[in-house]
Amino acid sequence: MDPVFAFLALLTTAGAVAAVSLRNLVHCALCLVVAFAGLAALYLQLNAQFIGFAQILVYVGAVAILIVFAILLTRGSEPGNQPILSSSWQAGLGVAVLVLGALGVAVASSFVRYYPVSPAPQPTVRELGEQLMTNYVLPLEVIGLLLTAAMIGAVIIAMHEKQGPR
Amino acid sequence: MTPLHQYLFLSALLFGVGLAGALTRRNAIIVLIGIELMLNAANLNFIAFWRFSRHPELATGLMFVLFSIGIAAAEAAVGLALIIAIYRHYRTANLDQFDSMKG
Amino acid sequence: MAWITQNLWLIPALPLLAAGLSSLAKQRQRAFAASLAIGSMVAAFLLSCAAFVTTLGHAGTFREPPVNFLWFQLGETTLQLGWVLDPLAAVMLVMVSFVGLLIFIYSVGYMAHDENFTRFFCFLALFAAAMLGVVISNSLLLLFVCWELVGFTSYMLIGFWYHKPSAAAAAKKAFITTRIGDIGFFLGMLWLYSETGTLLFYDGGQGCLEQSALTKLAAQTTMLGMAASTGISLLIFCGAMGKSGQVPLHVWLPDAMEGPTPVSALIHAATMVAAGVFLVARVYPLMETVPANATVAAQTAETLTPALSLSEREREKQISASDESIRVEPSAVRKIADAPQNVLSLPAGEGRGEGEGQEHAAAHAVSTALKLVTWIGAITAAFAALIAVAQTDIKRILAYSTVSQLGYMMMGLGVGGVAVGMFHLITHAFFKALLFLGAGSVIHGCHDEQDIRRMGGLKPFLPVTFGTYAVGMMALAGVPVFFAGFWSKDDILHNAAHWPVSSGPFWLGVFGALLTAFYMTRQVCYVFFGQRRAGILPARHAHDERSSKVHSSVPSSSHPPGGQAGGLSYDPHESPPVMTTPLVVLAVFAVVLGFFGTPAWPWFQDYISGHPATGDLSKLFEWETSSIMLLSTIVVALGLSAGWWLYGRLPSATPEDLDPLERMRPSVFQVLRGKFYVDELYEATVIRFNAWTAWLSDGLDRVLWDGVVRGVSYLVLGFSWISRFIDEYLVNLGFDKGCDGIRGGGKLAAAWQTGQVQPYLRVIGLALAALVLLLSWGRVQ
Amino acid sequence: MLGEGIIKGMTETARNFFGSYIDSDRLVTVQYPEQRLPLKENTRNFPFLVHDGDDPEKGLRCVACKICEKECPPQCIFIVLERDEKGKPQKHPKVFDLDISVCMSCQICVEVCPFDAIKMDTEFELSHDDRFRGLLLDKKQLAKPNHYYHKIHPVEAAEVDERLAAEKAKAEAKAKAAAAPKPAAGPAAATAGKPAAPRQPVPA
Amino acid sequence: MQEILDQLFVLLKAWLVGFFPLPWQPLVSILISVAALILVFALLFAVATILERKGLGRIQNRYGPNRVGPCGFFQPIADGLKMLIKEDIVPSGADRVVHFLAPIALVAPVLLAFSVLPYGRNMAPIDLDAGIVVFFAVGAGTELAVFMAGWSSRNKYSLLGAMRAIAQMISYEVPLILSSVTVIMIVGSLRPIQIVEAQAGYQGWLPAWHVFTPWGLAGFLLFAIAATAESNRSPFDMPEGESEIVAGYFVEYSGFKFALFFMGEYFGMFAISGLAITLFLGGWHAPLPFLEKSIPSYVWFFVKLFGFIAMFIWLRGTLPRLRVDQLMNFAWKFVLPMTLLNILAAGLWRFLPAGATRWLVCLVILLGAFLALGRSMVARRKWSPRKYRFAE
Repeated sequence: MDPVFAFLALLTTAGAVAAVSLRNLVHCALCLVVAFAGLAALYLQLNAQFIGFAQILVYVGAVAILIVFAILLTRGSEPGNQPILSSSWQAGLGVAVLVLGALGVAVASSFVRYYPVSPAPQPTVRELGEQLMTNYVLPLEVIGLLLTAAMIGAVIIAMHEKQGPR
Repeated sequence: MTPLHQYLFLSALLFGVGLAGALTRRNAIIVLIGIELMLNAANLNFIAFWRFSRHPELATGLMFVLFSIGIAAAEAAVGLALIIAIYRHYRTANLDQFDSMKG
Repeated sequence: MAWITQNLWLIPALPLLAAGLSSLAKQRQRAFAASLAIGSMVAAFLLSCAAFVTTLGHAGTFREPPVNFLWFQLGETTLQLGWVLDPLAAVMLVMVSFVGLLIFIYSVGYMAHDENFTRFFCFLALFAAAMLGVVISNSLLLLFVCWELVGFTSYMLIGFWYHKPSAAAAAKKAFITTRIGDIGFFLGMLWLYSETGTLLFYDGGQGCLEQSALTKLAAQTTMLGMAASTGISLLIFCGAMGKSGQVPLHVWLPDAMEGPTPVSALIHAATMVAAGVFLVARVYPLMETVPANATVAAQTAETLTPALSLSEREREKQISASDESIRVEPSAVRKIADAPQNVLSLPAGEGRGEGEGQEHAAAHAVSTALKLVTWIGAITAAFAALIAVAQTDIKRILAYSTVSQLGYMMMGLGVGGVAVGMFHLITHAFFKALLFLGAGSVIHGCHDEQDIRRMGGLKPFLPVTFGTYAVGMMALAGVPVFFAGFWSKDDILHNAAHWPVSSGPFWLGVFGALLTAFYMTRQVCYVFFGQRRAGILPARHAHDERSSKVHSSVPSSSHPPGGQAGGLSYDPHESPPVMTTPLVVLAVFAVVLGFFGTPAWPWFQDYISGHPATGDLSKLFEWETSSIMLLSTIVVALGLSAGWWLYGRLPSATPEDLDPLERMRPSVFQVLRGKFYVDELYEATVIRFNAWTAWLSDGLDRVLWDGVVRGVSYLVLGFSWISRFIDEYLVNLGFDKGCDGIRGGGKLAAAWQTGQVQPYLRVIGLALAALVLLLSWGRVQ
Repeated sequence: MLGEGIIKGMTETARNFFGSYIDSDRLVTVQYPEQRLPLKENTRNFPFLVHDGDDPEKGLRCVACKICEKECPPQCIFIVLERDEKGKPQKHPKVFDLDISVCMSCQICVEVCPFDAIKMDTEFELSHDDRFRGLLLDKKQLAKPNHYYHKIHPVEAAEVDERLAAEKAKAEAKAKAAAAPKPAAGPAAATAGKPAAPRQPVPA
Repeated sequence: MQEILDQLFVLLKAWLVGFFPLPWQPLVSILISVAALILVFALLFAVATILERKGLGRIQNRYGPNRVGPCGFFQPIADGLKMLIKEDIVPSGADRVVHFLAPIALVAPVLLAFSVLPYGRNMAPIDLDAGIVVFFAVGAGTELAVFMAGWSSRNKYSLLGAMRAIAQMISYEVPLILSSVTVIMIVGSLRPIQIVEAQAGYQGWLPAWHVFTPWGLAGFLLFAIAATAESNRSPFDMPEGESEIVAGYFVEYSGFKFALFFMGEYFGMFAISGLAITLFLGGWHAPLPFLEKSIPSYVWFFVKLFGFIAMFIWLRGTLPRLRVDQLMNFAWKFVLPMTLLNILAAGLWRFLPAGATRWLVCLVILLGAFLALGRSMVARRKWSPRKYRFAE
């Protein structure tokens, strides 16, 4: 196994596991950032430069911050020593293991194990941009609309409701 | 060069971890984190398949991931806003207590 | 065609524009509104002068070709509007715009303290626009529209101080009373339209006042043997009666004096009330049309049946005649109708000039409508003059005098034709406006006192007002030779004396002239002579005319309390120049105008009727003319001296003093003071009948229609009872079982529905695992 | 317009920047160890002990009366009276310590001292690397000669000297009177006392 | 000779790398570049601090530090030594791990950002196709570091400071990126080297820099404003706000960790100035044609960088600190609309024929927008003379 890949896989997995298992929510969020960064590095390994940096820009720069803010905003009124796992966590874990097993079996039994390694593609940002502006222009527009709608929706949902005259 | 199936295993592992987090934790934010992890696992799959595809110049996988990242950002924003709104209502982020849709 | 004829619409349009603009002005932009209104009036006046000059110097029947245009078209029905410039319109234009302009200027001073100054000028300008529109219109419809606009603005202006209940009531009264007349007008208009298919007056031979239409109308007989033309004329005259305050619709005019004095002067003396006279003058050809069967009917026993049969027969004849030549010639009509030559001649053809030659022919030719006009006018003239004798309110006296003079005008129209009536209209407009404005000045000077019993001795205080007022009074009374009223009234009397139908109107007129001289003398004596009776009664604000009493405190500061103990003592003061200047100008005209219509030089009459102006001093001394003049001089002298004898000689000392007439004949005086109880009569008859009808229809609505509706609803209720029974006991029992079963199943299913996220997510995960396993297993196989 | 104020302010600061190089008057900073501002007449920092003459041990004006020790609000003065072999108190402090890390420069000790022995110093460069010992001044460190006092507070010192001289003269006259033969005591005292009385400074 | 001088460092690196065996060479090349970057920018940091202190002093009619070394120029060394020696205090309630990681997480991304800037001809440490994206991506990482520092200190001031800093940085990241989008649009590339090359050449005496176009000038000014806010420099230094929240997110840091924060802030300033130079000011190109060959390219880059530093110092010496609401209003109601309009202007510039027309159109759009929006920012309040209720 490639040592770089092994390191990154380990980092990512460790970050992911820590992100869902730590007690302190902020630590969870920070570990999630580690996992995201590891994924971005994996993308770079896979020659997807632009996607890798976009991953950092969006996930580390925006989503992680959002999560952190949400954590800070939803903290405080709960007692400290509650169990961190939900009431039916055994069943949930069982299902998760089942899904993992199923996916593992599926990958292991598939022909991709014997898939040839093709020469590394070198997609330039320009090519991506041209694709976006030609073949994918409709999805691009739709996603722009979606982002706008989501932003407005998020603002409205999270906005404080007007109190009556005090 | 790392073969494809290793990426796929890693992706499956990440997906499993994310799913486990989403299914076992009480805190809504951690559930959201788990969902983000699953989404990223899928993204990794796409990138890996693109890298090993016969026509990488078509950039299909890249495009898909690009849009997926955009949607994930929207999803995170709306999801967190919902969590905050719900928190403001129930004064808790504990998923076990959100059951007003109980049949 | 002259430029001014093409653009005659500008004359009303300019004040209209001013009204529109000043309605947008803020309340405090007083100078803007006033200057806009006055500026537009100046422009309108200049344009009117231009129009007037255009009509001068034409011999014969002069009329600029009217400017007509299509308003709208409904299927084959077309409605045309237009305007026309003829001497009648021109002289009215000049009069209205000039008097209006003077009154506008006067209002600047009079209304200076009113907070709604801007609104006032907006209304004034709108009124002027509507009135000018009435004058120029060449379509009965356009005339009617402007006519109603005039009525509306009059309503707004009378009720200008709407916070005073009396003003609001007066406005309402004026509006409703004139509407009653307008219904007649409207019906007449519809009738005219249905008969002739056009409402244009002049349309190159196609108009409703032109020969073809008139012939058609005259030939048509309706109920009671009247010709259509007679019916239409009478209906239209109803409108004129309402607007001009003829008996029995005169009641609104005195009450309308609740409005500001310039309004009284402008609307209820000079212009609006003259609109009725103008209307009659305008449709004069229609009015004087003698029905085709009139002479026959007069000759026969005046029974209905022969007249009807005769008329039918003759119409057939006429139709056959018109078949031969589509355009009916006057001669043919004359032959058929056996009518005098001038029956269908144009209104301008009438006048004093043709009195001698065709006298006996005219005796047969006086139409029913004109007879009615004459009689109504004469009765009104005498009746209103009688009431005026006993009134005490300065403006109310003038109002009744106006009614009386309007009666003269109507009588003049009836007996003498357009020129006679119009001449009196013009002179009256000037001197009555003068009198009203003078009264306004007096009121203004006396701090809103309107009761003549509380005035007295104002001559030294109000010199200009007194001088001009005296001129106006003498003009109204008809003091010989130097005053306009004398000549115009004399003209009417002259014509009345030669009226072939009856001499009643003449004597009524003479009686009215006597009374006019009498009550005007009485008023002047009360107001200007004698000793001051003001300020003796503290409660003198019974007639609280001004809304914002800005200057009520001013005299107390500028004039320290004088000798009169206990009372509010103040000195009456002369009005500012902006108010007196119009008075002087009007006074000049009140004198000068008369000389344009003397028997010796009947320029005005000639101008209206289109004759070349002739001057013949000898006419003045013909017995025919001079006898009437002498008579009226005697009458006026009698009235004046009686007035002076009763009021000037021994002026009453206090406001409580009884009127000398009252001392002599208390009962008669009470009747006169009570205005012959016409208002009370209406109260007891018309209004009570109206209330009773309303009560009746209310009861019908409640009992009859409500009963039907309720019955239907009870029926529906009964049906619903039955259907409910079926629903509850037959249908529902069957469903209840089924519903219970479904509910049980739903409960079972709902157990899966925990409402929490994670169980759902678990199910999705399970499904995913199953799917993946299924797919990969299938592939492995 | 937006940004006008910024431009105005930037020109102002730029003028300051370049002006400070051109016009040295703009720079008001005193380069302290090299340049010093002259101290004001009334400057005071911590007390010191005045001694007359050159010997700090002998000329010390302090008589160890301990008034200042009692009056000192933060109690930063510590005095031990000197005694000779027989235990007889000498009018001299054996120990006079003053802790300037405690002293609050209130000058009460100066006010109460009847002997004008303790005065306020202007010395302020007292930093020391030993935070306990270094700031505890003993008699030797505190004693400063009278001419030093004259140097730092010339007007005040002159007044004090005058007063002391007057008192001394008065005391001498008294002593002389006492030492003179008894019969002459009355008139002598009267003659000595009379001219001495107006010379006494009026206590403020 | 001039050629050699220009490529001096490139040749030096090649020569050094040549000593190593071939498989090691990429790694060695990277290491040399990294070492050079850290060295140069650490030195620049030292110079910048002393320059700033002296410059601020002069602006306030003071001398500034003038004791250590000639004219006080060894002051940074003394400061550095002091920082190294000082005790490292960690609050007892702090989250120790995060508290320790925060300064590292702050400095590391900024150093990464340095790696994509071209410092001279052939002198970009990494030639990336998506270089500008990399810059912004790693720039986004600093926000997290700020949060870590603020949150882990368990101090209300530091948490507030961190929140302010994050809000401010996120708000100004949008106009920052949008104003650089104009350049990317016009050049058609995200490669910094290509962007610099697009600005080569002269029109007469005027270099073909983007700043000499209407959209470029507007973009540059907007970029500069956003950069000032992004690097938390005065007048946008609310996150520090000594008068309100003591020192913001690094209240609880002392010693070398504090120095790292300090350094990170300066490095951020250098990096963003470098990006501004790359995007708008022609990178390493000389301002005048005859200087292009005679003076090495990297000199020009650093001259411009010093110009930027001087500008930052000047601004800091002039402008007072804004309020938080003013800052946010300014970002969302002025800078953001202006950048959007600027993109429009740049698009028009691209498609209109060259000549006076496009100058006029772009200028009208931008000036109109500036006047309208600026009016709305300025004419918000009219202060009337103060009225006293009781004193009068």
